[in-house]
Amino acid sequence: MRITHKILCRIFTNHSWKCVATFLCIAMCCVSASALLSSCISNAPLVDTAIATPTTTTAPPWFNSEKTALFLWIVFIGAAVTVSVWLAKSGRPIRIRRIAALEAVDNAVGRATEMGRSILFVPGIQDMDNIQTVAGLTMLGRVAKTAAEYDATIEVPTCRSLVMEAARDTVRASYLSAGRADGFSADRITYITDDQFGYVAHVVGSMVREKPATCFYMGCFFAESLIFAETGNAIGAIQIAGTAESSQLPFFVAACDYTLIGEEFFAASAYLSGEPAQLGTLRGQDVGKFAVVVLIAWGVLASTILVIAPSTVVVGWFLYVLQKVLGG
Amino acid sequence: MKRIIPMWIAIIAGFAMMLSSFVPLAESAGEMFADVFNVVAAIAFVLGAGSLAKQHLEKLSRRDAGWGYSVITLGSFLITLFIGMLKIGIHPNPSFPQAAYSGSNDAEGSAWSWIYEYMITPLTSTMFALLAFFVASAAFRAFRAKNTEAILLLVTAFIVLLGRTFAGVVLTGWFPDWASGLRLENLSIYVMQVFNTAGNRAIMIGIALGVAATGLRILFGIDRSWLGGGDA
Amino acid sequence: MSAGNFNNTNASARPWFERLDRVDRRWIFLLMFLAVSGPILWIGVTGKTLPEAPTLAARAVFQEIDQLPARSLVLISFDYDPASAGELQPMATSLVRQCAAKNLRMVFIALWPLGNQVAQQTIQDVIRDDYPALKEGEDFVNMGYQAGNEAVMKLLLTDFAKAFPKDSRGEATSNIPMLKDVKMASQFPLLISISAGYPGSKEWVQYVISAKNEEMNFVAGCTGVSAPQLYPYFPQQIAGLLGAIKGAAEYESMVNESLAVDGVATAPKYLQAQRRMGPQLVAHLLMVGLIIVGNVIFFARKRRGAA
Amino acid sequence: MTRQAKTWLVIGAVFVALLVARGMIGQGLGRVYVKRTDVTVTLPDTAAVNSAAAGAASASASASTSASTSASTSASTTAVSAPATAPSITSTSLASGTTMSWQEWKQVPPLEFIAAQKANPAQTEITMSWPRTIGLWLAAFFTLAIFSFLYADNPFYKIAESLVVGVSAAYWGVIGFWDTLVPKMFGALTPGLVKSLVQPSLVAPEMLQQISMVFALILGVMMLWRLLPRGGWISAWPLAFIVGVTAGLKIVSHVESDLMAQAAATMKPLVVSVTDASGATNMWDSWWASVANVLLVTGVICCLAYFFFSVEHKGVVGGAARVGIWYLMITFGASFGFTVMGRIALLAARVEFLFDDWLWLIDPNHFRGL
Repeated sequence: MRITHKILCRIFTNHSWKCVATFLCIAMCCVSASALLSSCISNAPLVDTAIATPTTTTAPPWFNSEKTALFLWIVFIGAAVTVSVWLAKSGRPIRIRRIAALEAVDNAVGRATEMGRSILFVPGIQDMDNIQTVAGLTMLGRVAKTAAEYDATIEVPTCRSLVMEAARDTVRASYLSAGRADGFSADRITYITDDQFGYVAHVVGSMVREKPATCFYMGCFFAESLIFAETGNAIGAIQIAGTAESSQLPFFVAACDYTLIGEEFFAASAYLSGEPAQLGTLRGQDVGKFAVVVLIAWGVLASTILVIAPSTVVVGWFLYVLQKVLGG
Repeated sequence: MKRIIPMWIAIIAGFAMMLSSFVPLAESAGEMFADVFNVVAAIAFVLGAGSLAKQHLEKLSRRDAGWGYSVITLGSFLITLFIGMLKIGIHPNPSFPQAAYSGSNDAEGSAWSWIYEYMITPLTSTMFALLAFFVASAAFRAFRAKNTEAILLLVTAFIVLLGRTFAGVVLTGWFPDWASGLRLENLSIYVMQVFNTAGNRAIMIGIALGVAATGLRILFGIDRSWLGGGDA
Repeated sequence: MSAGNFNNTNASARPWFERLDRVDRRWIFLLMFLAVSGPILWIGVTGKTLPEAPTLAARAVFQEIDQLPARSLVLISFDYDPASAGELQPMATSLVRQCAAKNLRMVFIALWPLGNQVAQQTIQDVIRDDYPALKEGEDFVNMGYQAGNEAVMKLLLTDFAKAFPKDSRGEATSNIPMLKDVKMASQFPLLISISAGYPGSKEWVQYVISAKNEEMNFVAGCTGVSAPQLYPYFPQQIAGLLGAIKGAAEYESMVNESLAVDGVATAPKYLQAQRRMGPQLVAHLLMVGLIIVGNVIFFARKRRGAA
Repeated sequence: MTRQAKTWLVIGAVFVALLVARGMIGQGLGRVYVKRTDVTVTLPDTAAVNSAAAGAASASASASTSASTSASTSASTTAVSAPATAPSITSTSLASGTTMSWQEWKQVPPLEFIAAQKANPAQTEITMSWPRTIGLWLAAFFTLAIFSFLYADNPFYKIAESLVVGVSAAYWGVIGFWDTLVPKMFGALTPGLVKSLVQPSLVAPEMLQQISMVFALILGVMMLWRLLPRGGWISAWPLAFIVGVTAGLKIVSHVESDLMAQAAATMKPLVVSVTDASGATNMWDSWWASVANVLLVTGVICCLAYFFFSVEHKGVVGGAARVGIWYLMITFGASFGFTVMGRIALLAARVEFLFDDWLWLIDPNHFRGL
């Protein structure tokens, strides 16, 4: 097992990474081309699929041709991320714009040490099957490492048993990698209750009593966002929040010092790590975004021309974009 | 080794799940996982309960300040658990009287529904209701016209707040028909359908890409901080 | 000029706007409490409510239900818990009332663990109390709660009985008369979801409605906080939308008007939403007032700072 | 004592005085009435094997019937006397065809009690329920205790907090057991047991379901391994599995529903012509619809520009990003305004509980015929 791992790690970390990435890209392109081809054959004139009668040939059991576009998108994003990571690893400098909220993390942790108070980290109120919780925990890993280096205590009340266990593993390893294994105490990472407002009652109660110097809210939040943020504000804590729940963003924006909005939240862990490979994934995200912008512009243009002068070619283009590239 | 195996479990499971979405035969894998996850989470409750009991028992044995509150927490936890797990005082379902535990805990008049109605409901919904106070203080403090962004935030909030009550009708209801689009209630819907839709769409597209990149970082083994720390 | 400059000065020596700016937030809390409790007392004693002018989204909900032929099947999902009942219960009550009055066959489901209880309560308040002729199993049935969130929704599309193998009484789905011919969700011409978050209306759109938009119509009722995310789907995927208590009040007034009997006052339980619009109005005005005061302070301070 | 503290003391005193005055005058407050109904069921033939239930249940029923003849019957009989008897349900076996009966208490408005008393002062069908009345007062106490947190942290809030943590943690544990573990896991692995004890209508599990539940059980046991002194590291495996699967699933679902669907929905024509009923183009509406589309498309693209990480926010991108922030702020303002509405409704519901159910100050539902 160890040998296999070593080989794979070597592939992922050394120069042979380039070969693997190239191979992956070629493989992905081949697969997507064949998938596209098969979908083209199965419902031949591309443009007229909407009115064409469904063909009687059944889809191959190994691939759902209705999801070709989705598959291509994932392959595209995967390839964009892979190539960006490859470029980053091969030493090409990556410039990432400043994200104020993340620049503030070190200071916020340092402030807690100076004041001799604790740091509160709330990893959201959802379970491990929510990707925001996973993103929150990766962020916890970074914050806990900084806290271990600064010798600050970090309290993590959790709303789910599994999150508690995962958070304990994460923080333990962070202390270990910071060389302060002795500073770790599992008792600071506790399970409170699965109930949303039971959890809130406890967390705000202990906030008022223990007055943490810094509060992090990173994960999936619902109504409790403002209760936390206002209580934190009342006790004068520095507050940094991050969530992808767009309904809660206004409250964090209004009541916290710094807020990571949507995508920034997912980028946080990579940004803080400073590792080229991780920063490379951010570039990959940007490539995806650029593609979306171009597609939207294309679609808008096509549909506008369609309204002004309905010409067959443009109709064809427009339908092609919608049906094939966006699966609409 | 302790870190390598989990990493590969995650990588294999993740790619398998991703591919399963495209294979017609395996499309229900996601649903099956939801079931498996719910069961694992329910079993893991034992760990949460253990942590809860441990923290409060420790407080109790150390006679920490406020240990009396720990007694309340532990006592109410154990009593509720006892009543609920054993379905204390629950009659069998009239359709299946032969099955002793066929009755539902929620039956009116049971001890369980008493706990629900007179403890959980008032406590949690009052906690929820505190938000009404906090929105007021947050609006007072944070909605100040410091710069363009803040002005936009507060003007929009203003329009929606007024447009969603009778006050909007009183203030702008007299606008003539050709200017009905400027009536507060219509303006607030216009804001919702145009600006709010645009903002939310962009946030959603960004989140989708963020989720994809985060997922790929995990599945490529680039980000291992969820396993704790940086490198294995 | 920062607030910190005033730390050492005597409280009474501070200019008025500084004192107002540093007002203890507890006074704001008290104002909010009075703004809500005053109108409740007043409306509770006098029984008067404010008139409602239904907006497009609420009218659409009414029409969607109104246009269905009698005995149509309606799937009603209770995706909220008692914590959000203050906001959603009035619309749930009115929705069930309109369906019952139209003699539609209602199938209740819950994707939130506590949704079953609120569904049960609504059935009691509306169907059993006011439409006692409707029979459980033939005219309406409560399938109770199923764990699994979106997974349940997807399963509903292919196999109803597998998603909900039994109803809340414990009766197997195959034995329920009204569900005999129901194989999948798309056989319901109308889906109603009353939701407070995840899983809720947004997931219904993503997993069910986007796949079956031709066969099924969808109307949603939601809390204020989730309304902004649902407006983008209106009116394409969501045919009608009730946003928060305001939407509930508009819809409630329409249902009441359509079912009004001359000389008989509407039962007070069907006026819940309209009663709640009173405190809503005063509290919103308070919020607006607070924002204005906050800005007056801001500008007064800016002028003083510049002077 | 500061001036402010004194003011609050006065405000508090006024509230207490009003409360006391309320208790002295009027037709009382904070009572819950219940109506008794008798439930009788006949055991089916097949029941004789393992059930049980009947003997004990009828015992409990008879206990409550005898109690109901005395003056203060209430739901307490079900809630309190039944616990003592319910566990004994298991051992008695009985002949088929036996009936079992018990009583249920349903809450009724005070109006019904007054009417029933008027008709027959000696009736025992509708009575005041002590447990529920006490519950109501407790609920009022908890409501006020949580509200008291707005003033400052205090012992009442701490009591409420400790209680809600303990009760709700157990509550969700129980829900997890009865609603997830029993039907899903035990229902798949030990269907006979579940069928006979809990859910006679259980559908026989499929093979695949059983395999997945065995797998879930193994993962669950691995999780619990942590509690043992050695080998706790193995609990990282199920966690890794969950994280991996979540990542895999969410990539696909987010790209599908958020990225593709939202991008496709944004491809709107910048010029729209709206025709009215007669078929003529309505210039005014067309203009507005076109403006809306232009604003929408611009907004989405500008907001996306804001999210670019690898490009400095300068020049064209910077300008677009700035407009993007404006859009985001408008979005947040609108969300805030909408949410306020819901939050106030929640507070109104709690205040109604205090004024209506507890203090009987108002009677919007005509439960007391005020």
